[in-house]
Amino acid sequence: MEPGRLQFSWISSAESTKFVDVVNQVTAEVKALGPNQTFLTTKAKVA
Amino acid sequence: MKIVKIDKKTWAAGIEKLTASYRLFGPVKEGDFHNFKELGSGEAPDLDCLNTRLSAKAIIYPQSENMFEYSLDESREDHHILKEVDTDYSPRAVIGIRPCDAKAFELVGLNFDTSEYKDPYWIKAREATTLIGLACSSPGSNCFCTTAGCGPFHEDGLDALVVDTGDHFLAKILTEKGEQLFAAAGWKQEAKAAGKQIEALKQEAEAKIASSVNTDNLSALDTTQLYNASFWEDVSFSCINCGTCTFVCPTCWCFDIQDETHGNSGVRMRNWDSCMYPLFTLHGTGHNPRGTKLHRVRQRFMHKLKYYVDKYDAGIQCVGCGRCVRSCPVNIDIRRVCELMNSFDSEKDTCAA
Amino acid sequence: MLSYIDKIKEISSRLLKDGTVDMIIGFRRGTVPMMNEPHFAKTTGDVEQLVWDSNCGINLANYLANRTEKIGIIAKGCDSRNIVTHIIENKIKREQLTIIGVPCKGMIDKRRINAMFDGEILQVAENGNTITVSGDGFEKKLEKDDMLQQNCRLCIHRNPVIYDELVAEQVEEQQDIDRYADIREIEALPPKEKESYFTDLFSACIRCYACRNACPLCYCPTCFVDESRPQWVGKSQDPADIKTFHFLRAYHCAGRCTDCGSCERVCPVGINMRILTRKLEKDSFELFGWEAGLSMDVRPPLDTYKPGDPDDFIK
Amino acid sequence: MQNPYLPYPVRIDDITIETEDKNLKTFRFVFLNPEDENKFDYQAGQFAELSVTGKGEIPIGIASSPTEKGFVMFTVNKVGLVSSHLHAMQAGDIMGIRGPLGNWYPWEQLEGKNVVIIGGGFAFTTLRSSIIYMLDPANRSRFKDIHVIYGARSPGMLLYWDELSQWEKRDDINMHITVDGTDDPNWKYNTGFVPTITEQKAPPADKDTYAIICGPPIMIKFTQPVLDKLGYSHDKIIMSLENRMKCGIGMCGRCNIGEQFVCKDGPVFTLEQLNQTPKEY
Repeated sequence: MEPGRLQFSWISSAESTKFVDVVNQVTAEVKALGPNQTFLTTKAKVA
Repeated sequence: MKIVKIDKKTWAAGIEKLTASYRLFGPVKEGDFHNFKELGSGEAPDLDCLNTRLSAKAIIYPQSENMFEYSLDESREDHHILKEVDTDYSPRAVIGIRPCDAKAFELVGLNFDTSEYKDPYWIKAREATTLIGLACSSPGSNCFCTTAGCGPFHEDGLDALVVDTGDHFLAKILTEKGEQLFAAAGWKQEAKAAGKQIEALKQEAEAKIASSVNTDNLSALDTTQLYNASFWEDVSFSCINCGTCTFVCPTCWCFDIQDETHGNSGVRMRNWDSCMYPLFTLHGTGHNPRGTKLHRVRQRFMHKLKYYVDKYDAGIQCVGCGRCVRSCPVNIDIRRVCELMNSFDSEKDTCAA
Repeated sequence: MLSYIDKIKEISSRLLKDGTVDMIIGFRRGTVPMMNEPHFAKTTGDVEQLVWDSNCGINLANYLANRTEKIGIIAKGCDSRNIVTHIIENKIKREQLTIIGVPCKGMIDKRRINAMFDGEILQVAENGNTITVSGDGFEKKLEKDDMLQQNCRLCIHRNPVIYDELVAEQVEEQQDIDRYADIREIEALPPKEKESYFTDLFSACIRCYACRNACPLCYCPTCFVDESRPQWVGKSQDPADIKTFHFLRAYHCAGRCTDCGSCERVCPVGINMRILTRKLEKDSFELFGWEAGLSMDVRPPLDTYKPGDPDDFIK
Repeated sequence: MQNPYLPYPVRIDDITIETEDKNLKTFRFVFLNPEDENKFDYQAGQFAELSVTGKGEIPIGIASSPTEKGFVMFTVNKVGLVSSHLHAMQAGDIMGIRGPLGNWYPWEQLEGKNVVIIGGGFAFTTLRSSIIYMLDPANRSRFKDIHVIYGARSPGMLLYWDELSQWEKRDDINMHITVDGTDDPNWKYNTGFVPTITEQKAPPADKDTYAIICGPPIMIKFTQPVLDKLGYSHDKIIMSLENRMKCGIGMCGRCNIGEQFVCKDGPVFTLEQLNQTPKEY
C-alpha cells in the first residue's frame, strides 16, 4: 500500500477543529493518490 | 491398437501443429519444481521431469471454478436467478501426463459421473481433454504405482502412451481421441513390430519400482472395527491438518461451494476443499461430527483405502504417485498407514507393521 | 548433534518410568530423506523409536496447545521460546511440562539440498559436520554449516531458554549476525515494486494452510480465513485473497514469532513467508527491544502499554 | 446435460413465524416457471437445497407433502449465514431451490403397517410432510394405525400448531403432543420428555409396526433405549440424519458416514444400517 493511505491521529473529543482539519487533510491526500489499485479481487477464473 | 514411431526431431514441430486445434498443457519447470501449465506458442512440455509437484487434476478440475453467475440488481429481469457461466470446453490436450495422473481421472470419474447425477463441469472438461501419457522409464523412489492398481506404463485413462526409447519415441495409440491428435500432429509413421520393445521397456520400468503397498485384505476387514482401531492415535498425532496431501493428490475430489459477490453481481464458485479442515464437516449448530484431527486423518485414509474400496469395487482410491509422501510437512506416509490397515487384526488390535 | 539421542532416550525413559510424565513428544525416523516425523512415546518401548538429527525442524511446541497430560517435550532453542509463549498465553501450564532441552546447531535445508541435484536424492547421512547426499549414480559430501535453513543460519538463541533437563553442554551462540539484511532490501523498495515482489512471492500458494497449521502461534479455534460471519477473506485462488491471508496471519504473529522456520519448512510449494514474520520481528525489536519467548516474567509489548511506547506514526 | 447444481428459480409466496422465539419460520415458495413444479417431483422425507443468491445454499427437509399442489414449503431454523439471511427476506423475493434430494421414508415398505412417528423440536418438518401424506384421503387406507409423539420445550415452540390441534380432533390418527414443561394452566396435552411419553404411549412392537424418529441428538439418544425396551427391532426404527452438506448429490465428499453419503444414500436410514457405520453425524 502506498504511504498516505493509512494515517493515525490522536484527537480529543474537545478538539473539534483539529478533527475537521485532519479529516479534510486525509481526504485530500487519499483523493490525490487516486483509487487503490492493489488488493483488488477479481471474479474467480474458469480454466 | 496402433504403434507410431516419432522421430525426436519432428516432436517439436508436431507439438506446434497441435496448437492449431488444441489448447495444450504440459509439465513446465518453475523454480525448483515442475507443474502443469497451459503451453504458450513455441513452448514445449518438459519431458525430463520425474513428476510434477501438483497433479494434473486442475486441468480438468480447477482449484477455483465458476459455476454460475448472477445479478442482484433488481432493475434487471433476471435478478437473483443463477445462470450458467460460459466455460471454454474447446479441445485441450495434456502432453506428458504420467500414467498415474491419467488413471486418477478414471478413479475420480466414479464420483463425478454416476448413473444418478452427472457433474457437468468435470464431465465436459474431461470429454474435451485428450491425454497423451509419457511412460515412466525411471520412476521415483516413493512411487508405488504397481501395487496401487497402476503402473509406469499403465494405459487406463490415456488416449495414447508415449515411450521414450532413447533415440526416438514410440507411441501406442489407445483411443479414437488419441488417433485424432496424432493425425493433427502429423505423426503417422507406423512401427508395427515395436510392441515387443515397449513390453520389454515396461518390464524394465516396473522392476525399478522399489516401493509397494499391500491392499489384499482391505475389503475383507470390518469397517467399524477398523474405524475403532487403536493405531489411529499414533497415525494422526503428527498431523497438522493442513490440506497439502489432499491438494497434491490426483484422486482427491472434495470441494466447497461459495457465493462471491462484487458490487451487484457475483459468481457461485466451487473451490477444492479438504477433509483435513475442521470446517469441512462443521454443522451450523457448532456440532462437528469429525471434530478432532484423529477423526479427520482417519477419514482421509478410510475413504481412500476402505470406503472407496467397498463402494466401487475398483481398488483403492490411490494411484501410488507418492506425492503425499513427498509433500506431507510431517511425513505421514500412506504406505505405512495402508500396511497398518491391511494387517489389522481386530482380535488382537495389533498390526504386523 | 547425533550423540544427543542416547541422552534423550535415557532421560525420556527415566521420566516415563518414574511417572514424571505421561508422554514424551519428540521425533521418529521419517520414511523419506531429510524428514523426521513428530511422534509421542508413552512407554519405554516407544522411546526406542525416538531420533535426533538435523532433520528435526518442526516446532514441537505446536503439539502442546490445550493438552492435559503431563508431558516431556524435546525442545530446541526456538521450541523452548514458543513454549514460553504458550505458557504466557495460557495454552499450557508450566507444571505440566518437563522440558528436555537440546542445544541446537541448526537444521538442514532440505529444499535447498534437493534443488542442488538433478537426480532424486535417495539417502542423506549425517556425521558430525558432514552431510553425505547420495542417489542413483552420485554421492556428494556437504558441510552441514553451509546447508542450514536460513532461520538457523540467522539464529542467535540456539540454546533452550527454559529447560528441566539438558541433553548436552550448551553450544556457543552465533555472534554478529545481521538478521535483517534481506528485510531492509524489501523495505527500501518503492510501493509498486514491493507489491509485485509480494505478488510473485505468493503466486505459487495453494492455500493448504500448512504454514498456519505448523505454527505454534496459530491456535485460534476459528482462524479468520475460516470465519463465515462475517467472511473476511474470499476462498478462491484470487491473489488478493491469498495475500490477505498471508499478511494478516503474519500480523497475528507480531511480537510472538520466534522465527523457528516451521512455516517455511512445511510449505509444499516453497514459499518464504518468513519474510513477513521477520519484518514484524524486526519491528518488535527495533521499536520495543523485544524478542519473543525469552522470559516468562515479562509481558509481550503488544499486550502492555508503556508511556514511552513509540508513537511517531500518530500525527 | 442437466446441471444438477442449478436451482429452480422460486418466489417467496408467504412467510409464517412458527415459534414464540421467532427463530423458526416457514417459507412457502412458488416456482417462477410452472413446469418446474412437475420436475420437482418429491416424496415425503426428502430434502432440497435452498439457494439464497449471493449467500449460498442450505439443505432443508421438505415440510410440504407431495399431495399438496401449487407450492412447496420449508421450515427453517435461524442458525448460520444463509438461514439468517433467509429470515430477513420478504414475500415476493426471488431465490432458488434445488432438488428434490436424498431418499425418503420407505412408503412402499410401510404399506399395511402401523406407523409411529416420534419427533422433537424443529425436526418435525419432514414428519409433517409424512403425516399430511398419509392422511390424504387417497393414501390413508394404505396404512394401519398412525401414532404421532411430538414434543417441544414449551407450547410456543411446537411447529404447525393449527394442524396439530386439527389432527388431535381426528379419529384416524393418535396424537400424543407433549412439552418439556409449561405454566399454562389450560395446557390439556402431555407434559414430559419425548422418551418418557414414548414409553407410555407408543404401541408395543410387532412385526407390522415401524417407528420413524427425527429430532435432536439428545432426544434420539434417550428414545432409542425406550424403543429397545418396547421391543422394536432395529430394522423397524427409521431415522433421518443431518450433516453438513454442499452439493447434495454425493459429490463434494463431506457428509459421508462410512461409505454412505447422507445427502444421496440418506438422509433416511434404518437403525440397523446405522449400526454398521461410523457414527460421524
